[in-house]
Amino acid sequence: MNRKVYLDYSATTPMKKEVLEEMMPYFSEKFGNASSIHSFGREAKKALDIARDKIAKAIGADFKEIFFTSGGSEADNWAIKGVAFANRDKGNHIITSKIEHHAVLHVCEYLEKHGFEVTYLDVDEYGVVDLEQLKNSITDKTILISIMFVNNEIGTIQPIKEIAKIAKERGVYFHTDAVQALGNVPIDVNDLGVDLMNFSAHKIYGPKGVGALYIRKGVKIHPHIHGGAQERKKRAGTENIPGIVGFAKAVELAVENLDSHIEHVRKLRDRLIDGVLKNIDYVRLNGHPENRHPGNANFCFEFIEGESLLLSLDMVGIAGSSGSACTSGSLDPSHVLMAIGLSHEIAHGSLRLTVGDFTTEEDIDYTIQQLVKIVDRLRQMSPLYEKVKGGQNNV
Amino acid sequence: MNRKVYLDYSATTPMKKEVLEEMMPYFSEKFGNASSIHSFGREAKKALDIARDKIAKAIGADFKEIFFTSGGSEADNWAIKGVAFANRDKGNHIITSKIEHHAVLHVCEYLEKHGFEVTYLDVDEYGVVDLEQLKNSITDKTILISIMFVNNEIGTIQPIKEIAKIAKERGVYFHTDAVQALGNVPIDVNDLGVDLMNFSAHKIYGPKGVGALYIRKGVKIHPHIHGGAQERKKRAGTENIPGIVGFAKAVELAVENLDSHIEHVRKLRDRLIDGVLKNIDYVRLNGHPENRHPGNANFCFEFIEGESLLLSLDMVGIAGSSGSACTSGSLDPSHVLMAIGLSHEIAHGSLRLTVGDFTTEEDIDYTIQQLVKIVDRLRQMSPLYEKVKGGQNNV
Amino acid sequence: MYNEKVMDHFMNPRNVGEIENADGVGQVGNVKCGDIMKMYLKIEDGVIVDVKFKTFGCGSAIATSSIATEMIKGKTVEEAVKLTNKAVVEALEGLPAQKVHCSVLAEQAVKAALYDYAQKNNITIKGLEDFKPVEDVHEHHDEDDEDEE
Ligand SMILES: Cc1ncc(COP(=O)(O)O)c(C=O)c1O
Ligand SMILES: Cc1ncc(COP(=O)(O)O)c(C=O)c1O
Ligand code: FES
Ligand code: FES
Repeated sequence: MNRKVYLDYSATTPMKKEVLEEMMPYFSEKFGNASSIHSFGREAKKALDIARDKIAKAIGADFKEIFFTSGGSEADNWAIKGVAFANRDKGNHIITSKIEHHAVLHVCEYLEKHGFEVTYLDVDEYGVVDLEQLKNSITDKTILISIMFVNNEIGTIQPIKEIAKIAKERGVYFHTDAVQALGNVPIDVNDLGVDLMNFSAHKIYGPKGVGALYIRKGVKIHPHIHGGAQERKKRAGTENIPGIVGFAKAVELAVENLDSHIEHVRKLRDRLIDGVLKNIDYVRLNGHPENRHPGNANFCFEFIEGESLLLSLDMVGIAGSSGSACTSGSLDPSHVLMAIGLSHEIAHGSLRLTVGDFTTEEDIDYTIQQLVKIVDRLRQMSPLYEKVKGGQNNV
Repeated sequence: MNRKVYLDYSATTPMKKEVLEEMMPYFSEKFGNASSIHSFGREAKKALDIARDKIAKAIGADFKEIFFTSGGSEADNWAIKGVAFANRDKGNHIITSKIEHHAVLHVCEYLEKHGFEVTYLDVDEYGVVDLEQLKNSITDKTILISIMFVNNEIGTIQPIKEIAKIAKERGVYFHTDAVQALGNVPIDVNDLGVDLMNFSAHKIYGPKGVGALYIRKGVKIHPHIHGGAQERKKRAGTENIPGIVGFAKAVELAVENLDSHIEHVRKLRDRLIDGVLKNIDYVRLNGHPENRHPGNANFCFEFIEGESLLLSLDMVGIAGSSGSACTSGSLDPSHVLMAIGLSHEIAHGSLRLTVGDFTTEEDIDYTIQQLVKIVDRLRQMSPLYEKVKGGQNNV
Repeated sequence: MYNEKVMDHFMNPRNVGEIENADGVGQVGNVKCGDIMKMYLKIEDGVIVDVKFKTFGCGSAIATSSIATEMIKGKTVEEAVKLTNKAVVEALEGLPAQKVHCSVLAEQAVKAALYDYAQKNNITIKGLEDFKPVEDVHEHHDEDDEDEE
């Protein structure tokens, strides 16, 4: 069995050819340190400026509002810790949601140990935050709201514009983790009205180890890495020029091809969802039926457990995920699925399949066909399924 | 004038062919997320494990003691803040030196604002820390000593083993910034007896945006980036597999070729120093005469100013630096040159030329020849030189 | 993450199913991970002549159930009671650290089925005197949380 079907584009993506081509000159020829004043340095600085400019333009931001980081997690950490500590004199209250990425949740838990109070907003059955609860949670101690744009597990898109409006009215900074949004929904920081927004290159066919934080001009935030004067003295460290150049190219491609990308992945994703729901019983689609990441499908298959499902898929060459990649080492059921009200048992049978630019119709059909077989095999082994189907499933 | 001579290897290095070759498969084919359990993820995880193992072996550390970061600055920040906050209950005193990299000094200044006390040790005229002063500075509040291995401006090598012994005797953690040491001096963490040590890939012909922190087993340190379970839950973020693989290859090459590298750069560096001292008056070699980075030459040319010297060199294709690249935006004279006792005036005329694996004899001879002309030209313009040489230099 | 032997028992589990009118049935569950394991024993003259299992669980849970059934089949009740999770892990040639608890589930499922057999037949089995048929197995082995904040 040599067929390989990658359906884990929300975990990471292969780099596009055009991205690598753009990066190549910066490894060994134009290799200067962007802080050096000689020609090698200026060449690097120029590439850096162009990249920053491209990314700024792509999201309607100003050149000076884009700060490069080593990825999405670092940017989440910076945004939240940086704003929290810089505005400690104004208050110590932060509002976030129960379905954030761990790079937000674990930072909030850390801050709780350091004198901050955090409200974790509930979400409805589709994973949408409750705007009334948000409004009622804001106090005069609230300094930051952090709500993700697109959820990485169930794909649900939040009403970012509305949240930004509420935050603005109450004079509270608003950060949104847009790691899964970039390249999958249109983004304009001014139209949305957000104050901080972060991205990760490897989720949009760019290089791993690069990300960015958009910081609206005027936002009070602490520097993140102390040292050299890079990134306007807020994030020290020799700039990863090839990575940043590749990131900018990936953003450029993502924005240019946004419509065709969305159409492609949505069509295949819907084919997958239809095929699964039609051919398998006792399965539930998680996340919002319409307002969701165009490539995301998240199912719960009752009576079976996620890891054995993933392993079985892997044995036939299909790569999926149960929740986010970074928690796959953990035994707890997904905090996102718990937050939308699923029971432990059901949450355990979750499978995230995310479609991307290189996915084909054949990939989808093969996946549906294999899933039917695997789910059946695992259910035959399950003591839970037994109860439902009664004696008829005995061997 | 098309000749290009790069003599700024301490700022950054071009990536070696072998390094890029090693990285290539991980951009678009073996692109998995190392946290995913499917075959793409396992392939990435394997590459990550092998890389970690190579680097651990190269410095005599254990696999579990190597933590990847986005570079040298991040690792400095982590080491110092991480140990400081994790050991706050034991004490609030940190000892470092006046000639550390800004990624150490600015972190210490930050900590001073947050309840810590920092002693900045003096250095002698060669840039060596005073071990007696170190011993006398340790109190029962001291929790960390951070002294760099090899200075990035003047190349001086510190007595790391002696410092480690003192730290150990007094039960204080010892961190050393080894960014300039790796690949230029032999390193064995157990022989040296250090507790924390950090590196940066782009200084040793590896990729930009990757580094590592060695943390001896048992050292109490806070996690640095909260989020996913990567890097033993201490440094979240999807791992930069191509970068880490390239870093490991660069380390492997550096360790394998250590002797020939040292011989090559030392020979050329000495030729440069001899040529400059023989052909130019009123010039001073900074740093330790013997115990120094094999590729480092750092001069002060009296009566002229560093930036005009650099610009003039750049006009003839020679890339040098005045101090560290990341402070080139600054107007202050180098803190390192001030610490070794130079006057403002003299410190201002500093030039760092660092030789690397791709430097040739012709590069050196060309540089000496150009330097003679440039120094002469600038001195002819200098009112300070005028005074020394009397009327004979007037136009 | 799993070795070949584990994957073999996961993909081709031995003795899956149920036994009608089993002489002993045991079901255990693990609260932390939510996995459930059910064992059926056919016992003649104190010897386990047949064994089947059903498991709702991870790859390791399925593999440990499978190998555990192989290890006790044909054994006497007294021998089967001595099955330890350690022996199960060894038979599988190792499990990842965070998955060792799954083997505890297998040991407990066997014991629960034997306990059920003892109850039904009003006998006591040496080594099972203190056994409590709990549905929740708590044992957990977390790898390296040494010095977390
Ligand atoms: C001694 C020393 N420490 C730290 C750094 C920072 O490393 P990086 O540029 O990888 O952040 C450098 C170089 O810039 C250095 O020379
Ligand atoms: C929503 C979200 N935020 C943050 C991250 C972290 O990004 P990175 O892996 O680049 O650190 C991810 C992906 O892992 C994500 O999906
Ligand atoms: S006169 Fe140019 S830096 Fe001061
Ligand atoms: S994870 Fe709990 S039984 Fe395997």
